[in-house]
Amino acid sequence: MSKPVVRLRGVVSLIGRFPALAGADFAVSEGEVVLLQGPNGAGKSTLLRVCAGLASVHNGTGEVFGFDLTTRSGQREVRRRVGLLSHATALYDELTVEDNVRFWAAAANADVGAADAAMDRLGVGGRLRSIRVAGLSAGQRRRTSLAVLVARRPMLWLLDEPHAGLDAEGRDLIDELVHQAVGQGATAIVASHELDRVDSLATRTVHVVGGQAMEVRGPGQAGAG
Amino acid sequence: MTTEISPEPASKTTTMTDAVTSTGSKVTRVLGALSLVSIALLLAFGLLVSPPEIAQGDSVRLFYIHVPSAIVCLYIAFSITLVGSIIYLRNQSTFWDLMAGAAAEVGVVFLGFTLVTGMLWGKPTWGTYWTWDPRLTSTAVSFVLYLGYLAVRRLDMDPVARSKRAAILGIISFANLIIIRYSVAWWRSLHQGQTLDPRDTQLDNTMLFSFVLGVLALTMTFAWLVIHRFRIAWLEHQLEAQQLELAIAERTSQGPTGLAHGGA
Amino acid sequence: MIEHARLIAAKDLKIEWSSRVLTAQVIPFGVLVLVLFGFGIPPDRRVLASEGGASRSLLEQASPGLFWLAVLFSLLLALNRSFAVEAADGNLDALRLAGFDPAGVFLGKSGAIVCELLVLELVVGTGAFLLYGPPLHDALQLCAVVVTTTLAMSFAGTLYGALGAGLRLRDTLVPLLVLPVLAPVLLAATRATESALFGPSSEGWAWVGFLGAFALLYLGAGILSFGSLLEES
Amino acid sequence: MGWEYVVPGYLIVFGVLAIYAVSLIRRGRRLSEQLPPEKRRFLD
Repeated sequence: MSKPVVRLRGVVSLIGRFPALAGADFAVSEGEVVLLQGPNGAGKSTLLRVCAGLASVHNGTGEVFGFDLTTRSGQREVRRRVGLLSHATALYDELTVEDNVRFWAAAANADVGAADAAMDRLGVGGRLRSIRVAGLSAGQRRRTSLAVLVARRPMLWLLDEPHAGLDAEGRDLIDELVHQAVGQGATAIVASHELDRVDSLATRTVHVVGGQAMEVRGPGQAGAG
Repeated sequence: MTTEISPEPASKTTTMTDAVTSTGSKVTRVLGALSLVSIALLLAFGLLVSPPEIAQGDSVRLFYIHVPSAIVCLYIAFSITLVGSIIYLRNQSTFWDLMAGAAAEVGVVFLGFTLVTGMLWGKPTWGTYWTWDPRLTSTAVSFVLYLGYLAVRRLDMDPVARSKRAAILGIISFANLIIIRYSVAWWRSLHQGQTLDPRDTQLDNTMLFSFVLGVLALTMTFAWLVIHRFRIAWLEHQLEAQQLELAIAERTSQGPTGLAHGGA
Repeated sequence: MIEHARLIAAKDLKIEWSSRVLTAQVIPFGVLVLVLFGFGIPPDRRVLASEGGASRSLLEQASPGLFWLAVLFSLLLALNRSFAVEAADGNLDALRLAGFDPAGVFLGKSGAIVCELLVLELVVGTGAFLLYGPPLHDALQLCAVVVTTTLAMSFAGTLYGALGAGLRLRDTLVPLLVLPVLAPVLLAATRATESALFGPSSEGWAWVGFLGAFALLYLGAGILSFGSLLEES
Repeated sequence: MGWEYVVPGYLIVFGVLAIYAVSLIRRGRRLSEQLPPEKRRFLD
């Protein structure tokens, strides 16, 4: 019933000469919401970047949606299908919220309507639309960045500490968005320290420690399925 | 790059086995000896045996190193860099990546020789160290061009991405080399004739012999230098790979223990 | 590819338009360089023009080269700016994730640089005419020189700018790489402009051809190599 | 005529060559001491 989305086997990935991932085994099936947990520097962000086709696989094998992560063409295919919310918001300071969202949406072949709807959904429509990103608060930047993600309608959501810097309302909104996306057939991997929030959302928890991923079967959480 | 490693595991093995600890080998020792002999001969013939030229006097002796070093860097060194870069882009061969870099570095040294001896020759011949002679001018620009290539090779970034960027640069730099020489020559030919063309020099047999000797000596020296430079790069590469393996092992060992703490 | 190029170029120009770096900083810089050349080269010194025995001021004689030098220095600023925008805040990653065609990114970024340079050349060129006062022998040829040189500089500049993209040393590395490469372009543009200003035109067209060939070469090189340059960090 | 340019030219070229060669040899020695012998394959 559940198709594999991510399959990593013994993946080593480097940041410069540091093995941020040192032999990670990790698998995610369609429709799952996987919570990544672990101390700082454990390799959560790199794991997400590998799944996004951004960080290169130095050793081991990896597939996302059946595309080989060890080849450049495979990485390119993967990149098109995922949405990554990282610590950086990836917005052009000089452009307005509207310009930013429309630019990134157009790049992903999403139409203008989707961009506008996403901005409204994230609460950066209306008055904020025509404000330059440089003039936004950190929370508003994050919402704009999320609007880009929503507008792109990725099949795999990769969220790195999505709740950081958001107010309660924003956090609820994220949970709602992930829920909705998964309901429509997407898959999500969320790295977070805020267990209480994600626990309700996640179908499974994976510990990332020392550049490796370890399955954890928490209470009330069945495995993949 | 190489100084910060801990030498424990490696130095143990070297003290136990009595292996040679140098980048030399039979081939390079023979090559080195031949280079030294030919350099000695070049010094003897170039400076003592061969006569001064009629028009240029003794400054013709600079030619015996000026022209050969130009030949070595422009025709041999940067061609190796070009070929190495192409092969690397095709099949990610570490050998050719490092070879391209080694040849470029030694090539830049020889390009510097070309520049210096050219200027020293220009002073007595043209009355000035620098003239806008097409060869001299384009050599100076090419010198900076390949300094840029070497700068990219030294960048502190992901090694694979760096090698790729360097390879692309190695290819377009060669194209640039040709463009620069061609355009500068065209520019000069349109504007003013050269006062004294190096090619017009009258060479007798001893002078010709000295010149051939120069080509031989510098080519062999170049080969010796490139082989050693390549081996250093190869060792550095091996050392990095070894450090990386250590780092991965160390990181892996953190895994289960870390989990035991975190999961408890 | 063309659609992606259009998107990127429009985005870059919009950023320039809203930040006004080009109009408020780069163009004034170019004009300032022109003025400073006047300090370095005595404006009253006169030289004999080659034919007819009429004399020109040294600045007038040198104006083509000085103009293109000013443009070249301004190009470095524009390039730096163009890639600084992408380096900020994870945008390079976002560009990779967006699924852009690398050739499209190259065309878009260099296209934006072409537009910026043309605006800059219009202002700085007018300044050069006013400050140095050269004659104009062949306006059509001058246009051809400006267009081909702008293309050559932008394509080569964008390629080398991407080579430095995402690196801490970008500020110093890119000029070191770009300047020797553009030395022939500067040479050709200066000669061609000389014949467009002072005549005769015949020699200038040959240099225009050279500039066009250079631009084409770098257009091809950029399209082919941008994938490797941009997609790996 | 010209000796005052020839001699510095030869000195510079062969001096730099000697320094460069010696520095390469020393770098090679230092590096190879840090590696086990089986890793010192030179592909020649």
